[in-house]
Amino acid sequence: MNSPSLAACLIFSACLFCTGLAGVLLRRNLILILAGIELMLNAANINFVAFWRHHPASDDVAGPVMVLFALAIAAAEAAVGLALVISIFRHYKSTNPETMEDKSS
Amino acid sequence: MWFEDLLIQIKSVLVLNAPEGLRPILSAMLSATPILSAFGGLFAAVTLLERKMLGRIQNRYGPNRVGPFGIFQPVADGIKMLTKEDIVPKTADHSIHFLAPLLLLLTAMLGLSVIPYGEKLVAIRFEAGIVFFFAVGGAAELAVFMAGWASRNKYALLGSLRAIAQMVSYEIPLILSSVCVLMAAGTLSLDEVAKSQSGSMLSWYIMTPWGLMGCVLFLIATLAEVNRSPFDIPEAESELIAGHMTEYSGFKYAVFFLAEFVAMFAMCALTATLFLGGYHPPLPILAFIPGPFWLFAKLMVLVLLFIWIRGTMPRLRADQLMEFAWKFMLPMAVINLISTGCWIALGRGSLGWGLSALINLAAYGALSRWLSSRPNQQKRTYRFAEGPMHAA
Amino acid sequence: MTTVFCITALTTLASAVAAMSLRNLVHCVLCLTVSFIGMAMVYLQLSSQFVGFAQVMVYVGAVAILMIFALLMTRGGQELFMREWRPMHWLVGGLVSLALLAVLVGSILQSPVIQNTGPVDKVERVKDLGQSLVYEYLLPLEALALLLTVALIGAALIALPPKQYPIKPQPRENS
Amino acid sequence: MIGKGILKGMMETARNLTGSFHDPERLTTVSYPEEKIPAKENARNFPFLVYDGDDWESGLRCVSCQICEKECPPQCIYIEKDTQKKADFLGKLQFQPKVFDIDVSVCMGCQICVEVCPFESIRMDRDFEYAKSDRFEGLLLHKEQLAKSNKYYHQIHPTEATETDAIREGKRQDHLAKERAKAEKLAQAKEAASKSQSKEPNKE
Repeated sequence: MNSPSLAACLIFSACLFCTGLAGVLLRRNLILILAGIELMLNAANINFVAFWRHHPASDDVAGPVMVLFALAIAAAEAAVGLALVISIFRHYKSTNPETMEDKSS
Repeated sequence: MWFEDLLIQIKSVLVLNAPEGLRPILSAMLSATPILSAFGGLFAAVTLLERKMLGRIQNRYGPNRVGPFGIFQPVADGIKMLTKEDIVPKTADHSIHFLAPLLLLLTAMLGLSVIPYGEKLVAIRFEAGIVFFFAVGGAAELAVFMAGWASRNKYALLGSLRAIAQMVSYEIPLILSSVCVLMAAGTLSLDEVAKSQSGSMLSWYIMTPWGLMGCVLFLIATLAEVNRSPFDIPEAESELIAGHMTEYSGFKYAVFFLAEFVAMFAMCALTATLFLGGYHPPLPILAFIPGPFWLFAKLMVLVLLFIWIRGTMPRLRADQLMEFAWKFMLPMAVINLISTGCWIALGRGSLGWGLSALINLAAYGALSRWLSSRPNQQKRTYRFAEGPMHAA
Repeated sequence: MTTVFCITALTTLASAVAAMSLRNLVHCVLCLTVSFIGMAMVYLQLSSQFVGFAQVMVYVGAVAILMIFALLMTRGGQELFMREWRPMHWLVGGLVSLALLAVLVGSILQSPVIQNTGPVDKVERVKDLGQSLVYEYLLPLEALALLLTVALIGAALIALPPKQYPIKPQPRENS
Repeated sequence: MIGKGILKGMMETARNLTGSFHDPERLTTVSYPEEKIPAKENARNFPFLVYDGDDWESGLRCVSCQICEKECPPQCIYIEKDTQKKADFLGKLQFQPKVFDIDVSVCMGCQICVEVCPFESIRMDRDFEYAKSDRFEGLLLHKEQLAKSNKYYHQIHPTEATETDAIREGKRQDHLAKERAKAEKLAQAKEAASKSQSKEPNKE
């Protein structure tokens, strides 16, 4: 099975990363900002696997292992992040980061 | 063996006579077609069998009008479903409303592709086959949500959220109870798991204490995962008017049913592969009967068990369902992992067998004692039906 | 570069762009799910099965569902961003990410790594993966287990309603 | 132990399942159009009109008093009075119904018409096979379809029919007694009159 070349994978992941970044910069909803962060994490993961795939050393599995760790961390991040979003929503009645202001003042 | 060789011969003749460019597609289609048609036929047969059996359990005959003993009832049902009007709510999200049943069917059918039907009959030989199975099974939750959300109906949304909560909760004990088999077999590939149980019935994993417990836990979680009674809260007809299927009619509704049944078959096939020796006959001398037959026989036994359970048990309340998942299934599955570890560490002999049985029995006894002593497990008194108000 | 990869990559990118720009938030999450699945297919093409399946399991089976639940629980507070359309904002944000993209692509195309290496014939074996997880990377694995436990408990605690908990069981009086 | 109750229940249903093949006690359902369970005596669903004797038109008990029409909650009875009076079983002259329709698609079987009928004319039937291909005309029952003989009434509800007969017999006896009393009174009055007539000349 012929796999995609390294350059193609890297450009693909760069595009994904920039899409995620644009989402984080432009969207005005905390959940979608989290989604953008997830996209950027995933783009980085693709790079790990692509470099592992094209590396001459045949017996190490560092790339996939790294991705597995990143997956687990991303899952933990999503869980805590979304819990935070929910508690922020409960406090401010909004998920727009721009409308949040210090209520105590 | 001869049966599998025959099938493989037929397929290779057909593929080799095709033009070069078409071969991969033709090969994939030739692998997929028998599986899909076999399970489609099984779907028709099991709908009839289920209604017949439920009828017998409830002192009825079941369908007996269309054809002798009602055997053409599935055909009549199919014609009825196909000719019904397909109604889509005006405010529904049309594309998602259309995609949801197809996605659900897709996830159910993809699971069938990694089941080993015989020593050489595996549609896709993945090294991490069981991970694939659970991964595509996880996408079913998304399909259910799409169906419920796209309908723009409160009942549908509530039903789908309940379904997702239930499926997510029961996925954990499901995977944990299958992990004990993977530990014992030392592989993630389903055909390796089936191969490790060759020989007589005694080498099936259900014959060990952890295997028995794992099988029971797996079956219970399967019931919840495919929304079968008594865990059919998502489609509770009497309270949620069929949950996420409320706004579906005609053919799409039939597709939902097909998906549910195919998911059930896939889960039963997985149970048979993991715990009941897969395509191996119960006795070595019966090996002249081909492997697919044995797998389907085991699958049918499990399906009959499911129908029997459906005919027996009432529906669980939503909170009881969650409590059962998190307070009984999850600890029991984790303890079962420990007992599997003991069995493997003690050399898979009788000593390990005894210790494993001891751990499981002690855990089961302690858990059931703890659960049944909890205040919400006491006998309920119904204030208005049997309380002092009623007496007065 | 094969056609299969092209199709997958384009679908993934298109759905990622859709996920970041659609108005309806549920559509956004569904598109995001499609792009997660596309990434899993890219992993499969890079011959690393287990990672691809784990990706589907974690992202489609868990993260997407979690996002949908969060979305439905924070309804009523969702501002549709098109309503407050600010061209300057979008221009600046878009330019920043496009500039980053240009820098990244330029450096990728210039780097000596992509000239030197062709694809190596290797397949990820699940057994190797597992062995290296429990021998080589045992400490990170344990740390990860701890992290996941903490995240589970922490997420549950953060998302709990602040006042109503612990819910006192109402004494069941016989009236 | 968790699961004991489940196993018990499963055993019960398994007994039902296997028993349904040999034990008639466990298969109480019958295949309906081919075999029917004999109806219970008190089974009732729609009203019908009772007539005495053999000719339904002359023996109809109904006198078109229209009480049932007024009392019917879903208003499914429609009655038109005839223009001429006929003698009823007591010999009184009464109006007979020219039109008596019951729309059984509307009727809810409440039996209020039976309760209020002072002439024991309307009673409940137990025939339930009313399925028709025409749901408007076919389910609107006319006088000739509704009229059923007292013999039929005895067949379907023997106890009740006997009671009804007893009531009617009582009414007839009362009527006869009244007639007799009237006749006696009349006779007495006549006698008295004739006596007084005969006395009168004596007086003078």
